[in-house]
Amino acid sequence: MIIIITLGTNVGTKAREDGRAFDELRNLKIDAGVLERADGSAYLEFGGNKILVAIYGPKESYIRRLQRPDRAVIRCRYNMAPFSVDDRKRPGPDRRSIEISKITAEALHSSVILEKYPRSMIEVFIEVLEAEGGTRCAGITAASVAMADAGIPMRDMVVACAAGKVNGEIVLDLSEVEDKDGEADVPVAILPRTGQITLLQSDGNLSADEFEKALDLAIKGCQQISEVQKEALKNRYGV
Amino acid sequence: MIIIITLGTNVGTKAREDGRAFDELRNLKIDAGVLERADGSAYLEFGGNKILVAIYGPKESYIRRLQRPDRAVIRCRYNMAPFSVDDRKRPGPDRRSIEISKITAEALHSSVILEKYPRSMIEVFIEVLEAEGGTRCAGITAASVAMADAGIPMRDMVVACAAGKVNGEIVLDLSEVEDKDGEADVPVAILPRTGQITLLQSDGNLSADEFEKALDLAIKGCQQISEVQKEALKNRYGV
Amino acid sequence: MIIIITLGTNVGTKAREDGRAFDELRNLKIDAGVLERADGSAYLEFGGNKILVAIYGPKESYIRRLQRPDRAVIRCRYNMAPFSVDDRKRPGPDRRSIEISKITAEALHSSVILEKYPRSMIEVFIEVLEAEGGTRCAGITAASVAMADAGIPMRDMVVACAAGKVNGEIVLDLSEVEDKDGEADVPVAILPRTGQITLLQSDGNLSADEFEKALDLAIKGCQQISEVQKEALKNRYGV
Amino acid sequence: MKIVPEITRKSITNLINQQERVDGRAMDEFREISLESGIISKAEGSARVKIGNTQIIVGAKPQLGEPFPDTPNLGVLITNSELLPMASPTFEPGPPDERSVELSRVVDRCIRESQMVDLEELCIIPGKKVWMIFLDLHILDYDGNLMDAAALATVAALKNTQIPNTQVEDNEVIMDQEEMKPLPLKEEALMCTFAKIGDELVLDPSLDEEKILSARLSIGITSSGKICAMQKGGDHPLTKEEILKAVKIAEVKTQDLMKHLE
Amino acid sequence: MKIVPEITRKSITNLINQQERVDGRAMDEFREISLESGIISKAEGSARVKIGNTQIIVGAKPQLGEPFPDTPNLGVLITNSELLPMASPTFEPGPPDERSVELSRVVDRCIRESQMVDLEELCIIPGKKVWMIFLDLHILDYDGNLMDAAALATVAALKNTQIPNTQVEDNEVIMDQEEMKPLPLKEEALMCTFAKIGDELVLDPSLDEEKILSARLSIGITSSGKICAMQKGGDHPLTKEEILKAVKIAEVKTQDLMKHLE
Amino acid sequence: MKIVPEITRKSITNLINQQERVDGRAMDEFREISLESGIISKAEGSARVKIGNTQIIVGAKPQLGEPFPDTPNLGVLITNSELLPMASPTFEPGPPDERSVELSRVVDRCIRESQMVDLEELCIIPGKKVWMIFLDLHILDYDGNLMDAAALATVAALKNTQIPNTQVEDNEVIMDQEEMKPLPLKEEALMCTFAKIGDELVLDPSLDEEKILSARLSIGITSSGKICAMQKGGDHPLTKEEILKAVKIAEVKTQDLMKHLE
Repeated sequence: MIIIITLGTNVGTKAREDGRAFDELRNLKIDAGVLERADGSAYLEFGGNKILVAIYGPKESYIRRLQRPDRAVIRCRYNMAPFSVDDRKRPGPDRRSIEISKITAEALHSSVILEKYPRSMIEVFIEVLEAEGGTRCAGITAASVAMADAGIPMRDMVVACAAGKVNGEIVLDLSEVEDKDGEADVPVAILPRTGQITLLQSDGNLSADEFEKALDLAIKGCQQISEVQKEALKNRYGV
Repeated sequence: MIIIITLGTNVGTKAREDGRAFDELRNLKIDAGVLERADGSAYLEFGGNKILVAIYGPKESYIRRLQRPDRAVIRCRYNMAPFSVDDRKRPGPDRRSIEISKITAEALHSSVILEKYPRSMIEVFIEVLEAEGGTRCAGITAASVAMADAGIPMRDMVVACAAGKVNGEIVLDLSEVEDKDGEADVPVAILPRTGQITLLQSDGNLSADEFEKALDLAIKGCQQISEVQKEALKNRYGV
Repeated sequence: MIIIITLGTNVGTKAREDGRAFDELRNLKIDAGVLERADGSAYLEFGGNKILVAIYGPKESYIRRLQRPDRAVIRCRYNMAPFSVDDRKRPGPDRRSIEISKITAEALHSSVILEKYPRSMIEVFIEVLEAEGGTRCAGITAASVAMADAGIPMRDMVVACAAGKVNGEIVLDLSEVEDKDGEADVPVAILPRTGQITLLQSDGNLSADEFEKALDLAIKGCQQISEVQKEALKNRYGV
Repeated sequence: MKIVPEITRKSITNLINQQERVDGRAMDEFREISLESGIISKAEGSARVKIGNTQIIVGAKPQLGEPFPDTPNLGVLITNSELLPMASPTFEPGPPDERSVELSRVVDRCIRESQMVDLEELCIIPGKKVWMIFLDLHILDYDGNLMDAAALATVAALKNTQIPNTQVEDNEVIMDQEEMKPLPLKEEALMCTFAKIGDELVLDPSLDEEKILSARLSIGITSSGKICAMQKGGDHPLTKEEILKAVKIAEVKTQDLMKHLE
Repeated sequence: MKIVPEITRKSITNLINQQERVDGRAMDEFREISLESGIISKAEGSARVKIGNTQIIVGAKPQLGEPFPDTPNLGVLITNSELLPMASPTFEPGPPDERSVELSRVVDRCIRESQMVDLEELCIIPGKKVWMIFLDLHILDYDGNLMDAAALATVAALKNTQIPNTQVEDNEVIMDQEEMKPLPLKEEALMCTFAKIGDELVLDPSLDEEKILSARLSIGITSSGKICAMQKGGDHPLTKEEILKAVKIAEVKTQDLMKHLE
Repeated sequence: MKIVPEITRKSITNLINQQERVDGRAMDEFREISLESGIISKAEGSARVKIGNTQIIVGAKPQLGEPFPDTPNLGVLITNSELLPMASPTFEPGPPDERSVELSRVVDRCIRESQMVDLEELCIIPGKKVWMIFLDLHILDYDGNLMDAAALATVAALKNTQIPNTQVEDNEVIMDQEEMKPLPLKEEALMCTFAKIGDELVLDPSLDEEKILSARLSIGITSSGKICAMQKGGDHPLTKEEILKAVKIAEVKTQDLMKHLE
């Protein structure tokens, strides 16, 4: 493998494998309204990640024990295509996807005006078509756009991004290689209007200071991505 | 293995492994009403195949989403006994049996006067006790007899038989060896009164002419088997 | 492995591996009311066995097809912890635990005044935390204490104990080693007030005389254990 | 769940309390039994048993496999039963339920503890290769007393089973499918099942009797008269006297049953 | 279950009986088709196909494995399809249901029987190591006629598939991920699906047409014009004449479809 | 789903907004904690932890196995949790649900990222044989805050774990069950969990508090003070300030918790 050393914009930071600055996001593209059958949908490419999200609902909850008398519930299914990773993934949920589905639903919860739809259900299907590090954040970002595309009333559009520690440096938006070889990964989702945090994980070893730095950096990344989300909806609806 | 070359009736055809003429069926025997608990049943031996079918219903559909307001539905479960094949088959449905169950239910559908039983369900259980090529057709043939034995009103009695291509020849009713070594297999089910086709598959390589020839041959086979079905009911009910 | 030959009380019997007399139980300890959330609970140590039982109910039966219009039903789940045996046991039910769950529910049935709770359900959860021979009997014994702790009205407290044949002798309460190397094992549960038998199995080779002897010995063992059950409730409730 | 009209329950019970049964049998009488062996050509062993209208086919299939780590010198028996939905409106497709598991485990214990199959003879390379005998109990029609029918069919299938000759060369097993030999068998064992109804025990309960029994007792007895398996079922108790009485009857009846195996 | 308002059913049927379709297509006309290959970098082969709004991605991934015992010299194809719940409100998460199983099995037979993939070339060490090609059909948007879209996407993905070069040294397989070669392919085969509605057959049924069809017929045809797969579906019969007519149309239309592969 | 009467919700919340808790604890105070190690003789490592009425047993069992292909020199940790139905009326039998999966995955990350277990020392033959340590978290009584109880019990079980000595001769592993040695451990790490209720964060939420929390934050900290794991839960957000405040408290409280391990 050849390590590409790019100088260019990397002012004041150690080189990252793909030449990005410490606070630089990978290329990002979001399209809203890409599926026919779903009530809302979005397609996102983020570095090597390719993610498709469909929303169904609000509709009557067919799982009675999940019904809430005063609001809708969000059900999420994060799924990786068998061909999305180097070694074929067996179809069906595994422990990782079950956990991500849970925290994704929680991350989206406070952004949606669920009280408008008592006893109903909103289903979020996240398909990772190709994975290259950071799929859970990319899934959340795309899910918000799909939710808006479905016309579901929202307080804000949740947006997610990770920061982490790689080669001793706190950097934004870890690629697959950085995630694997790095020291820590901190995925964060926020409500951009208030800056409140709706998803937070940390995996790896960080001092309290490093953690705070990573958290700040991730929040900045979220704010940049938030603009791309809005752009996607503008492109679709001309709003 | 010794190949038995019989001359006898094989006029004008290449010899088949078991000495049959190209348009000759294997030995066939059908008995109706062989089980106590089922509402209808039939037992069939066809060459080395041994097949038992039970019918339950029409009865209230316990699977609500399968209910139809204007008619009964047919549910079929085709199952091979673990000891029915050379290498023990693991119990439970596999992909092959799921597909056969689906197309068997579809093959039987138009023969039964389902409109008489709205919201209800007819269950067809096909057990392959021993398999020697052609079990899906044999199962359909036996299922029709069992359906009649259950006293369910029918427009006609569906009957099934395969034809195929073996050693370059179009032949009727492939045995297990012929199915395995042959070039193509075409299972067909018909409504004998009208000649209409309710099941059709083709597996292997055939020219359009060969396909038509195989289809014609299978239909002829079906008509012969239809007589044995009627005989079975006559033996049981003296009609 | 060193075989410890104890003489002491083994009057008139061949030595058992752990030095017990032929009619001697292992050390037994029962505590009632050990869990917070369950409606009733008990913890039992019997030789090397450590067993925890929880009771939930009587409560509305959520499985409609198990409802009985005139009484409650008992559902039992016997489960071994993965770490309870030498080679880690995979989590989840296996055939052995399914059978034991069934006969445990049957063994408890006639002791409980089920008619008081039509359409409802009593759930018995038996967790084997450590297993050293005789867990099914120990589970039943503990379950009765937990049932009493739950305040469920009972006719009697079922108690269970095994006898068996080891080295040609009929002995009481087989340890794990005796069960494995022995000739036969006869688990028995009784209603101590009437001496009636609610669970009986026999596994191994016994003459009719040996079987009767084993049955008598097991019943005697049950009666001794019954006293410890009562003691446990007295310790808990001062009755 | 099995709900029986109260009037049926009463009439059957009253008859039995007068030592009579609905179908005219004696308290300790089996229904008509038929047994055919070798009915499935593709199975190395097979048998069909009918007791009354209850009908079971058992197929035996040997397969090369590894022994269990704790018994490196013994072949393996694996008993599986399928309560086919065709056999009863109360049987459902899917993984074996507790009735099915109990049936196969009790039959398995009866066979295993009687030491009928010489498992040592089924070892080919100790610790590495042994014969595994898969016994599949296929329940086709359920009209009561599966246990005794299953045990009889299983033993008949085992007696009918052929396994290929094997030779070991350079740690490789050479299997000769042309030269088959019978499974090495020792004792035989069969089961007798009793139902307690009213104050009586009846042998070989029919479906109607099973539905109203208060307790069930199945007893496995070997050809040399040893008790090799026992299983009580049912929600209600038995007395010690009832159990010992059932053992006595089973000792006699098992020898009768064994005639079907000849 | 798919319930269609009677009025929709009637209007579609009436149109078709007059040789017209709701979307203006001819009886034997496909909707717009688009095909992109190589869209998933991590898959050794991939393609996305849209037929109308129906959208499918197929990924192909080779993996070293063991051959089946009865074909020791052949590589292995494994076809799996996921009717993703995102694709339709009627698709549910969980193990493949009968629709999904039928879809992947029919596509698998079409590929297999056309002998498109040279399975012998996929054998590395006979009886020990072969390439297994996993074909995963990911259904993203369901607007009718999955069968033809799936076959087209699968063939395109296979044509796009690269496998690593392998060498065998001392019975060990050395795989060179740097040096990839295309999958060894021979013939091609695609499928055409017809729906019987009213008295007519229509090609490439849309979702609304599928919901009211009385019978369905899918026909797989190779580049050399052989029929390699056929599958009737639906609850109602077809006549022999209808089947032969469909074969004739499919022979022509398959050659048109093949242009998308170039 | 957890429905709490509005009045309970309000009374707990009001108290907490006044810096008080129903059970009289301080905002940053754990309930009573007890820990016993080595309670299961058949497990090579075990511990029981009670925090308040929450009760968990963790058993550790080593087993020989193969390493993951991408880490051929490392042993394997496998963490599994069972939310036993005995522990709560809301826990159901069956495969682990999302709560159970989250619990075991977060505890696993805390242990793994702290590099507590020296996985290199668990490698026996690189690429072939390593120790796999199965950690089974058995939840017996659920009265809130499973996370911290599970982490504490898991670390205690690991500290209590013995593995057999192994030697490699001719590529065969010889295991000496008589000579056991402690698991090679480095750092320790434990978790502190906070619930946001009203406007406040409370440490170690009881069940009643968990039922009404708006957000949850679990923080894993090593003996050397590093943050090794973090997991937010709950449907509502946290502010950055709340998170940093929780980290500060956790840094102190973890060191207190570690005393239970001595």
